[in-house]
Amino acid sequence: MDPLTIDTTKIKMTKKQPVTALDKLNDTGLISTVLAAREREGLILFSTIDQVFNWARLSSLWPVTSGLACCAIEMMATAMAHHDVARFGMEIFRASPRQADLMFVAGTVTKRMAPRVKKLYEMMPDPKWVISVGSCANTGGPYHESYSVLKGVDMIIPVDVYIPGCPPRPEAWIYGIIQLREKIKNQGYGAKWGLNK
Amino acid sequence: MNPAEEIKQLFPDSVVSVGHQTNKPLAIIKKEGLLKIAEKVKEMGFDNLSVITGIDYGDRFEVVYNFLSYTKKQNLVLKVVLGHENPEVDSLASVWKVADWLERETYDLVGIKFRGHPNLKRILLPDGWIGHPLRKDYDMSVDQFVTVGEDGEDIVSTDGSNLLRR
Amino acid sequence: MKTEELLINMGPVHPSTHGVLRFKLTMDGEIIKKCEIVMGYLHRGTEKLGEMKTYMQFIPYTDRLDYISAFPNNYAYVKAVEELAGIEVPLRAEYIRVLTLELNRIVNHLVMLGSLLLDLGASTMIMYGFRERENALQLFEMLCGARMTFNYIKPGGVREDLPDGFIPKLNEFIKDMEKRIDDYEQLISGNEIFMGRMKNIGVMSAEDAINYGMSGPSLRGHGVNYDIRKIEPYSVYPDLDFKACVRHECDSFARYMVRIDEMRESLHILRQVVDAMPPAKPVSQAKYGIAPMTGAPTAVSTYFPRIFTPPVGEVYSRIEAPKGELGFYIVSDGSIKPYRIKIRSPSFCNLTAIPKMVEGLMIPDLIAAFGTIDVVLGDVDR
Amino acid sequence: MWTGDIMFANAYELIVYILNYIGIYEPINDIFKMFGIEYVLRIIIVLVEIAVLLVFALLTIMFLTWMERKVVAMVQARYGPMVTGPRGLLQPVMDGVKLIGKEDIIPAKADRWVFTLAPFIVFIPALLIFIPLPFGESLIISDLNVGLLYIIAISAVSPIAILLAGWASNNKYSLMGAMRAVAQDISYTIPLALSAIAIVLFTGSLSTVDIVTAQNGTWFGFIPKWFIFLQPLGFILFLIASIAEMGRIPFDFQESEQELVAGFFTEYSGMKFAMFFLAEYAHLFSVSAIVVTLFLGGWSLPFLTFIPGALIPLVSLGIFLVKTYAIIFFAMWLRDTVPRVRIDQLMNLGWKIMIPLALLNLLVTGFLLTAGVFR
Repeated sequence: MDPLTIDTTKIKMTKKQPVTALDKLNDTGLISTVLAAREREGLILFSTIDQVFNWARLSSLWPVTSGLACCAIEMMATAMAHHDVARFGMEIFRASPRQADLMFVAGTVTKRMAPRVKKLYEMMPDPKWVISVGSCANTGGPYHESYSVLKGVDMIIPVDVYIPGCPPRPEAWIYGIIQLREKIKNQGYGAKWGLNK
Repeated sequence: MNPAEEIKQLFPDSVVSVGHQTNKPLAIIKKEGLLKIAEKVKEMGFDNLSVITGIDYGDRFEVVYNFLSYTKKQNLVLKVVLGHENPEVDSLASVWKVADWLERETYDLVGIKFRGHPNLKRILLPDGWIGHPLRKDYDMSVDQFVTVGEDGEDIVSTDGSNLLRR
Repeated sequence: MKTEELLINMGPVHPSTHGVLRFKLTMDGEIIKKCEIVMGYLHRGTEKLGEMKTYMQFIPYTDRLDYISAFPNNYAYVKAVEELAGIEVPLRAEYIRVLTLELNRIVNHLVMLGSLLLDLGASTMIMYGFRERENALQLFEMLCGARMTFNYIKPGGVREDLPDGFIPKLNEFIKDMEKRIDDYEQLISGNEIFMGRMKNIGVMSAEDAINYGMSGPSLRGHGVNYDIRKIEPYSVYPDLDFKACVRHECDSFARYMVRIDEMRESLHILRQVVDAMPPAKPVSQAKYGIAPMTGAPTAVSTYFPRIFTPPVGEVYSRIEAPKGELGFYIVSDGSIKPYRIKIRSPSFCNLTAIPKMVEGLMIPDLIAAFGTIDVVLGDVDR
Repeated sequence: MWTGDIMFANAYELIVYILNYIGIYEPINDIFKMFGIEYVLRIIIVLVEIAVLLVFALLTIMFLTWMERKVVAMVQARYGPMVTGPRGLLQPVMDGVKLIGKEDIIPAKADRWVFTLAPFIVFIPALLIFIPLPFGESLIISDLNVGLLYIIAISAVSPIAILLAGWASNNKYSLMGAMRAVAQDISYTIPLALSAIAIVLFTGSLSTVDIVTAQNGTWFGFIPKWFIFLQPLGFILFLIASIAEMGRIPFDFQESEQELVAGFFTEYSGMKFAMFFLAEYAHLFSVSAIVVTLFLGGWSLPFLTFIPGALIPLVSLGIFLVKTYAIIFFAMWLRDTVPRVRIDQLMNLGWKIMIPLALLNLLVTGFLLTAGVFR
C-alpha cells in the first residue's frame, strides 16, 4: 500500500476521546481569553522592567574592536573627536568580546577570517547585537566574484542592522547606531501591545 | 652601457635575448643560469629586488624579476621562461632576503616552485587550499570554506555546513 | 631549572595589529625568541579580479588596497597604464595629482602617528591626528566627493577640475597644519616615557634594511637616502625643490622622526604646487561631445576612448607611496582587459623585516617597532 | 584651623550629640534600657553611619566614571556621553543596569568557585579603606589609632584577588596579566609605605585625625603647615607609588589592551566585570583621599576661623572633597597624555630609584628631626 495514495478523509477515529471538563470549557473559548488576559497583565507587570533594561542596554552599547578592512578606518573616524560616538555611551572600545555587547563587522569577511568572526560572535555574552557595515560585509560588495570572500557576513552570524556604503560615511554609521537603538527600544514584552514609549 | 648588454657579454650562453620592457632594459635568460646571474647582478649594485611576478601564458610560465640600483639609478628586468608541466626555478632567497616572501607568494598564487627556498609554504591562502588561483585553468565555481582546527590551524573543505547558518 | 617556551598567539583580532594580522610568538619568559607572521586574513584576490575587469573598472580596486592613502594607489596604477599606452597628461592635471599625493601623504602619516601612540598607551594623539585628518578629508570631498576611496585619477589626467573654494581652503589647512605639527612634537618627541619606549628599539643595520626590501620612510630611518621621487623622478617632481628626509639612528625613534620631517616636507611641496599651478586652458570638445560620456578631453584630462585597448606589452612602474615603493606590473595582450596585474605593495615587503628586527625584544617593543613600520593589511594581503 | 580642639572623636559621637540636641536621644535610650538591650541603639547608629558611607562611596564611584569620561573627552577635544540624562549624568547608572542584565559566562575549564569569588575579594578591600579616612571635622567612621598601617595593609589584599582572578579564568593572557599586576603592586607598596612613615615621624601617631590636626596652623603667617612643604620628595614618591598602586596609565598593566588583550579580567563579563570596574574607581578615590590626608592637610584650611560651630563638619567635608577631586583630576589628566611604561622600566623605577630615594628621605627627615630643626 503506497502511503501517498491513502485517502485520509475516510479514516475514522477508532478510540473514543474522553470529553473532560477542560474540553467543554474550551469550547466556550473562555480559556484562550483568560490566557490572553494573563499574558497582557504579565506584560503590564514586566513591560516596565523591560523598558528600563532596554533603555539601559541601548544607552551603553560597548562595541568590540573587530575592524577588518577599510571600514575599520571609518569606524575609528566615527569614534574620534569629529563625529563622537562616545556621546551615545559607546566610548569604551572593549578589547575582549566577553565584556562587549555590540559587534561591528566592519570590512571584508574573507573565507579565512569567517570562522574567527563567528567565534568572536559566540564569545560575546547574551544580549548582543551585530551591525554589518559596508557593502563588503553586507553582500561581499566589490569583491563579490572573488574566490576568497564570503558573500555577506549574514551567511555565518545573524545581523541586526546593515549599513550600506563603501565605506559608509561616519554620519551613516551614527544613523545605523540610532536605528539599532530604536530596535532595542522595541524589544521585550511591551513591544507587541505598543506599550514601549 | 645598459646593464642588459653587460650581462650578455658576461654570460653569453645563458642569456637568450636582450630587449626592452617599455622603458627598462630586459634580459631573457635560461632557467639554469639564474642563480649565477643573480649574484653578478647584486654585485653590479642592483640592491633592490622590487618584485617577482609569475605569469601563466597557457602553454608556458614566465617569472619576471625587476631590479633597481639605488646608487646607479638604473633598472634591470630578468625574465625566465619555464615549461607548463611543473614549473621550477632556483630561489634567490639566499641573495635577497625579501625574495623569501615574494617567492612564497608567487608559489601560493601561481604555483611555481622555487628550489632551495627555506620554507616554501602558502603565505596568503590557507595551507589546504585546492589549486593556485592566478592560473588560467583555476575553476572559480568550486566554493572552498575554512574552519579552525583545535590548535588554531585552518582546515579547508568544500562543504561549509558547520560554518554557514542555514 | 628548565623553563618551557610559551607559544603566544597575538591573534587576527587584536587591537594593535592594525587590522587582521597574526603573530605566532615563541616566548622565553618576557623575551620573544622567534616571531612568525601569519597573514592572508584579508586576502581578497584583487589580482584575480584585475584579470576580469577592464582598465577603467580596476581603478576602484586600487583605492581599497592601501585604504589609508588611496590617491598614491590610484596614481601608481594609472601611471603604469599611461606608460604602457603612451598617454600624455596636461600639466595642470599633473600638478593636481601631486597636490593630492602630498596631501594624502600627510593624512597617512597622521594616522600612523595616531595609531603608534595609541599602541603605546597614550590615547590623545590619535584624537588630534584624526581631527586634522577630518579637515583634509573635507578637502578631498570638495575635490571628488569621497572621503577615503576617491577613484579620482584616471589614465589621461583627473576626473574633475579644482572647485572654486579649494585653493583658499587648502592654504588655510597648510597654515593650520604647521602649528599642529609643532604641537605634536611638543606633546610626543620630548616625552620621557615615549623616548624610553622608542629609543634603540627595533634596531636594524642599513644593509639589512635594504636587503629585506624595506622602502620609504622606514628605510630612510636607517640613514639610507633613497627616495623614488629623487631616484626615478616622475610627474612634476623634478620642477619642485624638496629634500628626502633621512635619519641615521636606525631605531624606532628615527623612523618616527622621519615621518614628522616628511609631513613638514609635504607641506613645503604643497605650497610650491599651489603657487606654480598653471591656469585651466579651455579645450574644444566639439569632435567628441560632452566629456564624461565620450571620454573627450577637458582642461585636466586628454582624450581617453571608452573602449581602450592598449598595445601588447608589459610595464612595471613604481612611485613613492607614503609607506614605501608602490609598483604595478601590468601585462597586456591587446584586449580591453589586462592579462595579468601584479601589485608590489610596500607594507608586504616592509613586513619581512619584522621577524628579524624583533628577536630578543619584549611584546611591548614588538608593538612599538611594528607601529613604526606602518603596515596596512589591505596592502599586505591584497 | 579652628581652635585645634576637635569637638567629637568620630561620627558616632556627632550623631549622639545631634540626637541630644533634638532631644529624642534620652527617651529612646530609656525605652531600650527598659528592655535591658541598651547596646542595640548603639548598633543601629553605627549601621546608619555605614549605610551613609556606602551610599556616599557608590555615588562617588558612579560620579567618577562619569567624570573620567568627561575629562578624557575634554582633553581630546570632544564631548563625551551627552545623550543619556542631562550632559550624560545617567550614563554610569545605565552602565550598571546594563551590566546587571548581562549573561554571566563562566569559562568551561575555569575554576568555578575561585572565578566567582575573585571579584568580591577585589571590591571589598576597596571599600574597607574608606573607614579611617577623615572626611571632615568629626566625620570619620572610626578613628583607628593604627589608621595609616590599616590602610597600607588593606591595599595589600587586592593583588591576591587579582592573582586569583587571573588563575581562575584559565586563559594564558589573563595569567600573564595577573602576574604582572601582582609584581607591580608588591614592588610599589614598599615606597608607598616608606614615604608614609616619614610623615609619622612628624606626627608621632598613626591615626589619620592626628596627622590632619598636626597640619593646622601656618608658618610666617601665610604658608599652611602642610607636610607637602616639609616633605616635597616624600610627596612626589607617594604620588607616583599611589598611581602605580591604582594601576593607571602610565603604569597601567592590569588592562593594557595593546599587549595582553584585557589583562586579568579578559574572561569576566556582566556583574563580575562591573565589580572590577567599580573597585578600580573606589581605589582611585580612596588613594587620592589618603594623599590629601597625609600631605595636603586633610580638611583644614589655615584662614577659616570665622565658621560657626554647627557648620564646621559640612565646610570641612567640602574642603576635603575639593582637594581630593584635584588629585583625581591630576590622575585622569595623566591618563590621557602619557604613554605606557614597559614592565621592566616599571620595575627598574620601582626598585632602583624609588626605594633608595624613599630610604634617603626617611634618613634625612629622621636626622633633621633629632637635630630639632622642626620643633
